[in-house]
Amino acid sequence: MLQLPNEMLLEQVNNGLILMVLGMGVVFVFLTLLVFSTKFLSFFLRKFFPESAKPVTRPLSVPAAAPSAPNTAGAEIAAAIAAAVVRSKR
Amino acid sequence: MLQLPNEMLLEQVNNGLILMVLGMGVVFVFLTLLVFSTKFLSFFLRKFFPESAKPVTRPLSVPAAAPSAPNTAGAEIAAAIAAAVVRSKR
Amino acid sequence: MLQLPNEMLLEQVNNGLILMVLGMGVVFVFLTLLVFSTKFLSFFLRKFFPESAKPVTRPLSVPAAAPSAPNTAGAEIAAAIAAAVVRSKR
Amino acid sequence: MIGQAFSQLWQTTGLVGFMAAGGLGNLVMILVGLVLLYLAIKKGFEPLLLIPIGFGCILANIPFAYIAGIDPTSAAGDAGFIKILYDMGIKTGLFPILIFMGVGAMTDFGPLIANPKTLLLGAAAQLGIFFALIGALVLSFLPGINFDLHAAASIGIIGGADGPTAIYVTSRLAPDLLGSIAVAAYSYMALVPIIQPPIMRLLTTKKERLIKMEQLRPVSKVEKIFFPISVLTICAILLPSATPLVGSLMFGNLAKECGVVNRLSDTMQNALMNIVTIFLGLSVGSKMQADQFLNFNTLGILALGLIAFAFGTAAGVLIAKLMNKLDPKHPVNPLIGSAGVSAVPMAARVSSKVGQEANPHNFLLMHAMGPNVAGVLGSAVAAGVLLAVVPYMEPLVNGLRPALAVFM
Amino acid sequence: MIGQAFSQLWQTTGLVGFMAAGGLGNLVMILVGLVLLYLAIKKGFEPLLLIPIGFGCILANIPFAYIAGIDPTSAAGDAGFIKILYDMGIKTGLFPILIFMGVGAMTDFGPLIANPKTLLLGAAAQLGIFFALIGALVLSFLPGINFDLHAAASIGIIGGADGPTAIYVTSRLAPDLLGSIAVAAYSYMALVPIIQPPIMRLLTTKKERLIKMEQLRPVSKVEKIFFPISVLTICAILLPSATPLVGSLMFGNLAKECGVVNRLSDTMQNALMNIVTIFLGLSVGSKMQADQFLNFNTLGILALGLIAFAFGTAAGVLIAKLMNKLDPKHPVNPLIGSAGVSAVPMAARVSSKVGQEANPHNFLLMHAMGPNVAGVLGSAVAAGVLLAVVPYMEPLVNGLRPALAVFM
Amino acid sequence: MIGQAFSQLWQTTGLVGFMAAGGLGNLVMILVGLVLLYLAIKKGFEPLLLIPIGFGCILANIPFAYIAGIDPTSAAGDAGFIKILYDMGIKTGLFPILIFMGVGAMTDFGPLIANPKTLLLGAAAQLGIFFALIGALVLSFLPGINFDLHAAASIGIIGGADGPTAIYVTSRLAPDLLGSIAVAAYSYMALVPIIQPPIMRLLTTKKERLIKMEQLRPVSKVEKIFFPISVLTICAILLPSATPLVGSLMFGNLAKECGVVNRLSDTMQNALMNIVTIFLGLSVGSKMQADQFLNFNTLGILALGLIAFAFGTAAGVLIAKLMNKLDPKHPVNPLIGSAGVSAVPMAARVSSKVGQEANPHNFLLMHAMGPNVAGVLGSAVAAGVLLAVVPYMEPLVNGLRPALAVFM
Ligand code: NA
Ligand code: NA
Ligand code: NA
Repeated sequence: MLQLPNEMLLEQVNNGLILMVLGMGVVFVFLTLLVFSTKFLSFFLRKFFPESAKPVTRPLSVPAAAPSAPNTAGAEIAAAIAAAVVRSKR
Repeated sequence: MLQLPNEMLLEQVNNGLILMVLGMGVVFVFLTLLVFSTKFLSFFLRKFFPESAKPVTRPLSVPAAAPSAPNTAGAEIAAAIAAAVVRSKR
Repeated sequence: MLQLPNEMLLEQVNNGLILMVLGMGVVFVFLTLLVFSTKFLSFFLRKFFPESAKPVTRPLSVPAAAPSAPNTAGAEIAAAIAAAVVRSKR
Repeated sequence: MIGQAFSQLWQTTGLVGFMAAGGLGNLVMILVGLVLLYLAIKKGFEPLLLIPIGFGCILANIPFAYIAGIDPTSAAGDAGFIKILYDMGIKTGLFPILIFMGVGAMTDFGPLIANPKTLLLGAAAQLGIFFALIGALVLSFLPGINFDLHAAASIGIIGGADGPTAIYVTSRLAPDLLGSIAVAAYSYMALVPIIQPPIMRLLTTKKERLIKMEQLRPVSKVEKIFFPISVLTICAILLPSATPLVGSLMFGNLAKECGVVNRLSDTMQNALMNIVTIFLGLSVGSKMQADQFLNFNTLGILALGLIAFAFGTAAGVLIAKLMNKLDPKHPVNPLIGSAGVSAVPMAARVSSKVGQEANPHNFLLMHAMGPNVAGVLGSAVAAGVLLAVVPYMEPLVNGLRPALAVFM
Repeated sequence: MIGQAFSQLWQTTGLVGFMAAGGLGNLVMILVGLVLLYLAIKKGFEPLLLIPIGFGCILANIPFAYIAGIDPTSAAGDAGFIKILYDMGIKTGLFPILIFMGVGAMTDFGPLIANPKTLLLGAAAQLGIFFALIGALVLSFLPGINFDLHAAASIGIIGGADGPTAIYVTSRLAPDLLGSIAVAAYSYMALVPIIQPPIMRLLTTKKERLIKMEQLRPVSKVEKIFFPISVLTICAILLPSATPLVGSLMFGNLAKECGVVNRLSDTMQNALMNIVTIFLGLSVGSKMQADQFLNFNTLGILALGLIAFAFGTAAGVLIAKLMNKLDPKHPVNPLIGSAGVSAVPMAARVSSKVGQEANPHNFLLMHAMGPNVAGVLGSAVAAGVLLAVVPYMEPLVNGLRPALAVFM
Repeated sequence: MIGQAFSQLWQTTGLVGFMAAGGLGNLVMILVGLVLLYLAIKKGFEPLLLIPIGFGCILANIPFAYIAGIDPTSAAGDAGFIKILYDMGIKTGLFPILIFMGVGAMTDFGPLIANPKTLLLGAAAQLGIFFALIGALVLSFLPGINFDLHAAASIGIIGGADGPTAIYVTSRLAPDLLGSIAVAAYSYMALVPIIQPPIMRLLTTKKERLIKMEQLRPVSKVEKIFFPISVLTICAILLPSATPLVGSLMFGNLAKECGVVNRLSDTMQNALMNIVTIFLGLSVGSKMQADQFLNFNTLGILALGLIAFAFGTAAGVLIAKLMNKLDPKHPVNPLIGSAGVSAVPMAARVSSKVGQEANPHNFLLMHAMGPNVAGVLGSAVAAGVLLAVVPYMEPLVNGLRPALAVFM
């Protein structure tokens, strides 16, 4: 396998640095905007729909009810079983 | 957007009227045939398979067991839950 | 429909006989190898993983737990119901 | 360098996209998608379909995302995921057929078998389809509205009050109108409890609304098994063009009623149906693109859809009254006639509810299920006629169809 | 005008279609489809497959509906929905592979691991495959019947008594015969309780039928995990052409036995398998088109399928007797030999039932499950040989294959 | 004749195949596949993905089986079943999108809504992506390793610790590396409990690890319904290239939270997700072909993946410490910062476990779920930037990209 000439590799690293600045910049701008929009939305919704602000999740008291994503078997299966049991008991 | 000339539009309306006559005609012929075939079939089957004429559906007494189609959430979900519960209780 | 000339048909039968010899030969070689590999594997695994040799299947005592394949309705449905019930009881 | 890259990124933001030509239309369509989500979630309008449709509409209208199209900047011509789903199941007609299989596996034709003459109520209610069809052609005299026969037939089918049938016919005859027609169909189905009662009350007397019907006889299993086969037989003999729809409906129903393949009928009703519903909804929603949706044609479609529902309802009620004239010994409560428009099971519930307003002890629900499922068959038959005749009729206008493209 | 349109509609009715050339054949095939539905529903013959196959056959034979073909009158070349399913999963071989995954996830190889020598019974029973293959070639001497090597190999595989294997091989070697071969395979599997017992009784003595076998030892989880891997290893070394079938079977089995991906193995056995079964059945049934089904070849296939089952059964029983001669210390009840034909779990149940006729306290079911699942492996291996050698062998006949088309 | 046929069969055995050129590589890859199965089954490493991937790797490397390619000996150009699956869902990008829908339907954004500033932890942890990206470009100075910008971006995304995102990006930018990148991503996700704790302990003081956080406030249903819509809105405005990923995630989440389409969200989480997981795993595994996997690039990818995880973890922890400096009134336990890498819910559990080492009564799990799901969003956003900028950036290098092919 041949090797790329060094100036091209440097050019690539340069591009990589640009990507890092741009990428982390956008990630932070995006998620910061999301922080504010979420705060605003929560404020707004709790003000205008106070009746619906009944606790849907009781996070700390039910630590087992952790969200789960596809990259874990245990949690998913547990959740699935839990859901099945709940369903079957209705 | 240009406008179609009136004679073409009239031609189209004419075609539409033909479609209505044909369409309603076929719908009525089809469903009328089905009325007779269903009556005949029921007569025939109840005569020759009287043993199997045990009540499978008790329509009026179980009004909740309404058939459901995909264009309604409530009924389907209710049916699904009912089915799940029945299954889980077996 | 025309008929193939006899010499071709004979040629085909000849090919068929070759296929039979080859085919049954390979089937027997394959499954005989599998007999030995399974015996060896069982011997090896039971020697080195004796702790895991707890009875997972109790074949004769549970004759109803027959494996099932897609070409039978009854067994599958029974299995599915059994599984559903087991699940719902957990 | 970083400036160039930043400018490249900036050029593809939605901010720039919404400002560009057509961007405002996209913004409006995203709002329409949000309204659909609101109606589905808050008002309970057919949420199983309107949530995927609304979300598909939003995704399809995001500039530079090409979720429902082909990315023009990619060398490989990458198609967005909703375009892949659309090509897989709407263009080919596969998704509505699979939905119909599931509907068949969910439908109980028992009330229809017990009282077959209610089939005629389901026939009459199809009049709405053809009124709307002619209405569309008449509306085309207005400037700014142009519907050819293909479009008018697709609009008419809204009056079938049956989602998969409407989508199947439209995908075959006028795919450009898919978004507005599907939205109209599902919206009016959801609005059945509002649209139908005034018409029903207007056309019936208090005495008629009080009619008690004889209790339905029990229907045997063997009758239920033979029914789908006899429907398919008649359809094959009379109207092959309706057999894809009717055949898949009857396949699902036979799988349900025969009792020996419950695992298949369960799958048709659940896993398969849900998967297809998700894919179909997103795909249909993606056809709500600004340039095809934001025009007078869409307003026309919405108006005609309402006409279709109203006339279908009226025709069902009136024919029930006629049947009472002809056969006064076995009276039919005309309120169940309105259920003939389909919109299963909503329309049957409306019949029952209006009936109970007159007499709280009069249970019409099961009686109304007969015309209700008959309406599904009736719309499929009407669809078959349209699919068979319209493509042949259009070129009759002196080979006009290619020329029409200029005006549309 | 209305006359023209009415005549257009009339020209496409099934009435006209059934009268036209080929229409009678369609009618006969629809009756065949109805017979399949009858056998499935009333007689319980493999309903999970025969109901979709029968319905697919009916739909494919409706004139002018083009449900399993391309509509010649549509400008866009619209394909019917069963044709779409066929192209998606049968032409590509995907559906039988996915079914095999589900079968693997349902199969317990425990009895086989506990008593590996029963694998040889599953090997012997494949003789039926090759007997039927040669029988097909010999039958071709009769006028009106012509099977080339591809066709004969596909016919032979009926003797494998395993639906997905038969469909996979036939879709690769002789897709034209798919309908009749699949129907023969599933019908004879359903008929196993009628075909096998007389042969089993004929070839065994009362004393042999009374043989009690030692109780099977328990099999550990780790043995069950290693088994699919060792089967795949041997298959990869000896016969790569069988690895699509054997590999998907073993993937499903590993998913089941490893115990850590139960949600995947559940899906393989249920949602995925049911969806594929519906699609596969309809697609296979759609190959029962009059012009390809109503000929002497089909009669030949039905006769040869019976021969295949009978000889496979006999070979399984006889080799069991031979094993008893060679190893009298660990006697094998020869009745379990017949289970080597596959037809899981029907054939194993037949072994058990015939055994209990001789001694009601002799439980052979679990012993018969060994050769039964071995038969699945054996047929997959035989299929691999056919797939590897037949395409290469045919051109050996002096480049004859293209010419053969003339005669077929 | 029989000799010829036998020799034909012999020429296609795996024995011959493994001896031929490239056969040894296949053998090694099969062993790698077996190691993956071992890790998945015995060690519990992400079995839902690694079992299909490992099995796909084995099947794809069987000589002459062409399960993940096109059979060169077949006249019709038959494609193997894994190739069909790959073309259907990986090449098109459909499978990772559908998985993301299911993930959305499983994810509870409640903890994030209750404490939105934890979103910043999920932002910081994406630093690992860009460190690994630059690392890949720097590594290319070594002889034997060559990564262009497309490859480097795909490698970087391993640091996103999110399988579907990694597969989606790699399938779009560098499909040749799909096997090694997917394996690295899932392996390191499984190794999170080993990789993260030392880094977390190194960067925090005992006192910091003891920080107790305020209990999360309850979050209302309406907030949960509006959240996915607001995320999608911001994404559409700022970064349309991320909307396929973010949009499908939010569609699934809305289906879950709205509460009116539970049958759809159940299907997204179960039947549909499981089917797609099986197909995706086999397809991804099939890209582990010897000639593309057995080289120094793969070693480089494995090393860089580790770097990505380590730096992401560190960045998450450090920014949490910074936040405590800036806003000391609402202290954040820096241990939850590491959960920002995604790897849901493994990384959140690690935070909780390390926290309980310091104080067994300090329950961090729910607090860590906030940054954990924020990490999923963060990686999708980073992926959007890469997808938008990289294809445009490469040709900037003097139209170099075509020439690069010579060196790769
Ligand atoms: Na209707
Ligand atoms: Na077999
Ligand atoms: Na991440």
